[in-house]
Amino acid sequence: MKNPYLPIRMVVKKAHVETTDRMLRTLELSFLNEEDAKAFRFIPGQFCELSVLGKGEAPFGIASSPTENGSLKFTINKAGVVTTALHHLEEGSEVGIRGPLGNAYPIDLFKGKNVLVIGGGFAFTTLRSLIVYLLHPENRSKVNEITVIYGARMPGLLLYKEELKEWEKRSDLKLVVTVDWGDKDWKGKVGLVPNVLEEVAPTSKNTYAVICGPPIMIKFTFPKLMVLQFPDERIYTSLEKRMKCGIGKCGRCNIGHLYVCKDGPVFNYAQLKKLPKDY
Amino acid sequence: MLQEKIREKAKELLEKKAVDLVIGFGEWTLPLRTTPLFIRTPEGTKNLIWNSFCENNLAVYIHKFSQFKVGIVVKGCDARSITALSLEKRFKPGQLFLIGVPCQRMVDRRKVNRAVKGEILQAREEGDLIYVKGEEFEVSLKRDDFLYSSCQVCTHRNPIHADILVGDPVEESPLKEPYEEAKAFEKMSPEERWRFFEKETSRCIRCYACREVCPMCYCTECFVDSSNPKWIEKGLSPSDLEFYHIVRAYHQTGRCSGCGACERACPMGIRLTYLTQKLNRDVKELYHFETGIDTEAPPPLSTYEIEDKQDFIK
Amino acid sequence: MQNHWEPKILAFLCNWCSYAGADLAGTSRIQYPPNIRVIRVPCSGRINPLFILKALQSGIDGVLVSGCHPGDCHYLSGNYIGRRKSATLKRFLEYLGFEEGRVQFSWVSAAEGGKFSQVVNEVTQDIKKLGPAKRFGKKSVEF
Amino acid sequence: MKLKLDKKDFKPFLQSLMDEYDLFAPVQLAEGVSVFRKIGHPEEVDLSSANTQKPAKELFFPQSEVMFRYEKVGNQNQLLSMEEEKRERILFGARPCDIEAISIIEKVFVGEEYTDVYFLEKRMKTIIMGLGCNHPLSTCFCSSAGGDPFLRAGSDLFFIDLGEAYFVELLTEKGMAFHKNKFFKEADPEDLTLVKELEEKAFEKVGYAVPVEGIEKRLDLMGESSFWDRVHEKCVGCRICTYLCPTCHCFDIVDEGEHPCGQRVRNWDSCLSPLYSLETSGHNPRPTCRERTRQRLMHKFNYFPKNFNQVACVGCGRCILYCPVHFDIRKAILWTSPKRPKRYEER
Repeated sequence: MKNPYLPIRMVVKKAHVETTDRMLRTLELSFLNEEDAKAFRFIPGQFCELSVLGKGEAPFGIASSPTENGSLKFTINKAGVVTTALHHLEEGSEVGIRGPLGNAYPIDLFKGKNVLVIGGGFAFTTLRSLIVYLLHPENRSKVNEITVIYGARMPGLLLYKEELKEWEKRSDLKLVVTVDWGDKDWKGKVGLVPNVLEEVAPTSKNTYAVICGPPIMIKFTFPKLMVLQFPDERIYTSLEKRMKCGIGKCGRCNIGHLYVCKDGPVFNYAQLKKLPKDY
Repeated sequence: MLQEKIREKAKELLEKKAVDLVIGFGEWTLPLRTTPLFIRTPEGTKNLIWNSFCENNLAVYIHKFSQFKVGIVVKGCDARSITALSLEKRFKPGQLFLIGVPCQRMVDRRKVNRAVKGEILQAREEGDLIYVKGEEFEVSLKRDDFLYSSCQVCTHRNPIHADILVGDPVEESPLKEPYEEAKAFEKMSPEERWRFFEKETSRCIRCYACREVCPMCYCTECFVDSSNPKWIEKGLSPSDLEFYHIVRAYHQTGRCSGCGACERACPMGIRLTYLTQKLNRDVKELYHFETGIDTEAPPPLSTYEIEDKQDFIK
Repeated sequence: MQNHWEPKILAFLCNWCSYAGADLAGTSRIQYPPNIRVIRVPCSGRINPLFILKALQSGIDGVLVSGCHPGDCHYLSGNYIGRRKSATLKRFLEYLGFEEGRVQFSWVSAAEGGKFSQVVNEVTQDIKKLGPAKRFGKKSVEF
Repeated sequence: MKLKLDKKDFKPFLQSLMDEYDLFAPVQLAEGVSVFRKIGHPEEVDLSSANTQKPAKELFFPQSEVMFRYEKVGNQNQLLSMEEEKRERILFGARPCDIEAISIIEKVFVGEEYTDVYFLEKRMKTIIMGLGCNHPLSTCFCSSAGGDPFLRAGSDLFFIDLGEAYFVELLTEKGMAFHKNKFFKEADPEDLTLVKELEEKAFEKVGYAVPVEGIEKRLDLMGESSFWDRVHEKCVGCRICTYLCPTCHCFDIVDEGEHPCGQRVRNWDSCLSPLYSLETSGHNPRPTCRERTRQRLMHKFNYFPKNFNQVACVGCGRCILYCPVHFDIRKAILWTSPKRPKRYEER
C-alpha cells in the first residue's frame, strides 16, 4: 500500500529570487526518479507539501503548468522555519515533495467561456499555472477571451516579470498589471486591484472569474464582482490555511465540515457563503 | 454564612455596575466539585456557592477577561497570585475587585474517591464532616483527613489585599510544617530524587493543563511552543518531558503562590507542588521574599541586593 | 572505553570580563584543559536557564557560567541579577537530583587569566569525578 | 459462540496469549492512573478502573509516532519508513466506547483516496478483546451517543465479568480462531441469564438522558449563536479533553533532529491550542477560546456527522471527569436542545 506521508525525491534545478525585497524565491524542481515524473499528473490550482528534512513540511501551490513538462515550479515566501530553509537551498540540493494535493481550478467548466483572472501579490502562483495552461496552443482554443488583472504593492514585488512582458505582447490575452505605488520607471497602471477591476469592467456574461490574493484584496474585490453581476457560482478562489498532512487526516484546515486540503483549496463563492467564517 | 455574603457582595457590585462580571464558584454536575461561574446579572448571583470543593484558582481568568472590570472570588492563595500579577502589571489598577474569602482549606477529591469503593454519586459537607454516598455505601469522612497537601502547609489562608473580606479571618496555623513536601524530598539521595522526578514526569501527556490553569503562566508564547528557536521537541521523549517540567516550575521562581492548581489539574496525577515548594522555600530563605504578600516589593528575580549570597560562585 | 572519556564542558563567558580573562590566559600562555567550549554572551545576566538545560540535554557533561565580579558589571547590575538566577537554578537542579557540580559559576575579571585557568581546571576535575552526564541527556537518534 | 473462562484460569490465559501475541491491556501507572500498555507479565493487568485515563486509541494512533527516519548523505536523502508492525497484537480489556471510537477514527484514517498506513497496519494486526461495562460511571452516556455498555461491534472477542468467571463471545473470524483455546469452556444457560441481568442493570444506569440525537441539525442553526460566547468562558485552553478523548484524532507533523539524520514524527495535537491553527503570517482563523471551543464541539457533533453520518463522541465521559475546570460536555449538548433554559447562567 502506498504511504501518502512519504515524500518523493526532487532536486532543485534552478532557483531565483523574484522580487526586490528578496522575500520571494522561485524554485524549479525536477524529479529524481523517472517513475515519479511519469506518475505525477496535476491540474492548475493543486498544491504540494514541500519538505526540507530536519526543518519540516509546508504546503505550496504549484506555480508551473502541467504543460511545462519535466519540472515543477514553486514560489516561496520567506516567513517561517521551512520557508527560510527553502530559501537557503542551493541548486542541486534535494527536496521532498508530496502531491499533487487538493482539488483544482474547474478547467472543464471554462470550455467555451471567458476567463477573468484576478491576482494580488504572491498569491499569483497558481494563477500563473492556470494562465500558462490556458495559453498553451492545445488549450487556447478551448476558452474564449482571457483577461488577467494582476496587482502588487510595488513594481519590484511583481512575480514572473519576464513572462508578464511576454504576455503583454500577446493578442489573445488581455493583461492589466497594476501597482499600489509606482516608481519613476513604472509606466503601467497605478491603483488597487478592486478599483482597476471596476475600471476594466470585464463582462460577466459567459465568464468565470478566478481570484487569488491577500484577504483584504478579496474582501474588496467580491463586491465589485457582484456589481459586474458575476453569479456566486462562477467566482472561484483558492484558500490557504495552516496545513500539515494535506490529505484530510490531521484536522486543522477545516472550514466547517470541509477540509481546505482535501475538499479545496479551490472553492466558489457560493460554497464559501455557506461555510463558517473560520478562515 | 460565607456563601450568603459572597452572593450579597457580588449582587451589590453588579447592581451598582461597579463590575461587568463576577467570577466565582458554582455547582455543576459532579459531586465533590465546583466550577468557575461568570455572573453578569444581579439575579445570577444566587448560583454562587462556597464550600470545601472550590479548588480552582480563579485568578487565571483575569487574562481572559482583561477587557472587563471583574469582581473575583479569591481564597488566600488566589489573592496572592493576583498581587504577584499586579507586580507584573497584568491588569489596570481598579480593574479588579477582590472578594476575599478566608479559606477553610480545600478537600482533595481524589483522596476522598480513594477512601471509598465504588463511585461517589452524592457528597455534602456539614461542619467538619463530608458525607459521601454511592450506590452501595453512605459514609461520613473527617474533612481534615482529605485536604490538599498544598492546603495543609498553607500559611496565608486569609486573602491579603482583598478589596473586601467576607466573614471573619481564620487563624493562620498550618497543619503541617511549611514546605513540608520539599523538606521531605530533600532528605532523599540525589539518585532517588532524580528517579522520582523521572517517574513522575514519565506519565506526562503534554496536555499543558498545569500551565494553563496557572495564573502566572501567561506568556504569549511559551518556550515549548516556540519553533524558532526550538527548545524542545513536541513528542514524549523522557528528556523533553523533564525539560518541560523543570522550566515550567523554574519559571515560577518567586511567582508561585503555592495554590497547587497545577497538581490538581493534572489528569495523570503527576506530583508537581513539591517542585514549586522548593523554589518558594529557596526564595524565602535567600531573599526573604514570599509571593503575593507585599504589593511593592519587586519580584525577587528582577532585583538584587549587593549582599546576596554568593558562596557557590568560584 | 571509559578511560578515554573526556568531559565536554560548555562555558558561558561574559563579553567584558570572563571572556577577556580567557583571552588573557591564552595570550599569557597559561595552560588549561581543552575540555571547555566557550560561548560568549554579553553579560552573565543574559544567561537564560534554558541555555543551561539545553546544553545538558544536548549531551554536555558540565556547564560553567562566568561573569564579572560584583560591582564590575559593564551593565552595572547584570551580574547581580544573574547571581540570583544562578543561585536559584543551581539549588533547583540539585534538588531535582542533578549532581552537585554539573553546573558551576565563577567570577573572572579581564585581568585574571590565571584565575580563569584555575577555574577551568577545577571544573574539569569536578566533572571528571562525576563522570559522563547520564540523567537528562537525550538519546541520540538510533539507526 | 458462547464460552466462558474461569477467573482462576485468567492469568494463565493471558500468559498463553502473550506467548503468541503482543498483549496490550490496562496497567496502573500510579494510584488511580491507568493506561493501555504492552504487558510483560499477567500480574500487570489491572481491570479495576472503569476506563483508563488515556483511551485505547493510543495503540493505533500513538501520541508520538515516528513516521520515517531520514539520513542525509551529501546532497542525497535516504528515507527509512517505519510503518511495519512486526507481531500480531491483542488489545485486551478495552471498553465498548473505546472500541467504537477506533472505528470512528478509522473512518477518517482509512479513506477512499488516501489511507493512513500507520493506523491501518496497526489496526489489521490487532485482535480486539472487548470487555463489557458492568458498572458504568455516572459520567458515562454511551447509550445516548449511539453505543451501549455491552456493544459488541468492533470486538473480535467480547468478555463479560460474571464474578467467578468471564463470559466469552467469539464474534468475528479473528475471534473464532480462539475457540480451541484450552482455557475456554462451554457456557452454562445460567451464565446467559446472568449476562442478561448485568446488561439490563447497566443499560438502566446509563440511560438516554443526553439529547445527542438530532444534534447535527440543531447545531446547523447555531453557528453564530450567543451560546458560543458563554460556553467557552471557563475553558482555560488545556488539551486534556482532546488528548483523553477516544475519538479525537488531530495530529501535528514535525521533524526531530536536524541533518544529517533525524526523524519525522507525528504527535497528537489539539484544536484547543492557539498554535493549532496559527498561520506563519500571524493570522489565526480561530483566534480566541470561543472559536476553538466551538470548533471542538462543532467538529464532534456537526461537521463529523456531515461527513460520516455519526457523531464523533462515544460518551465515555473522560472529558467530564478530567477537566480541571469541570466543563461538562453533556451540559453543552443539553444546551442545544429545545429544553434549554433562557439564559446560560441558569442552566
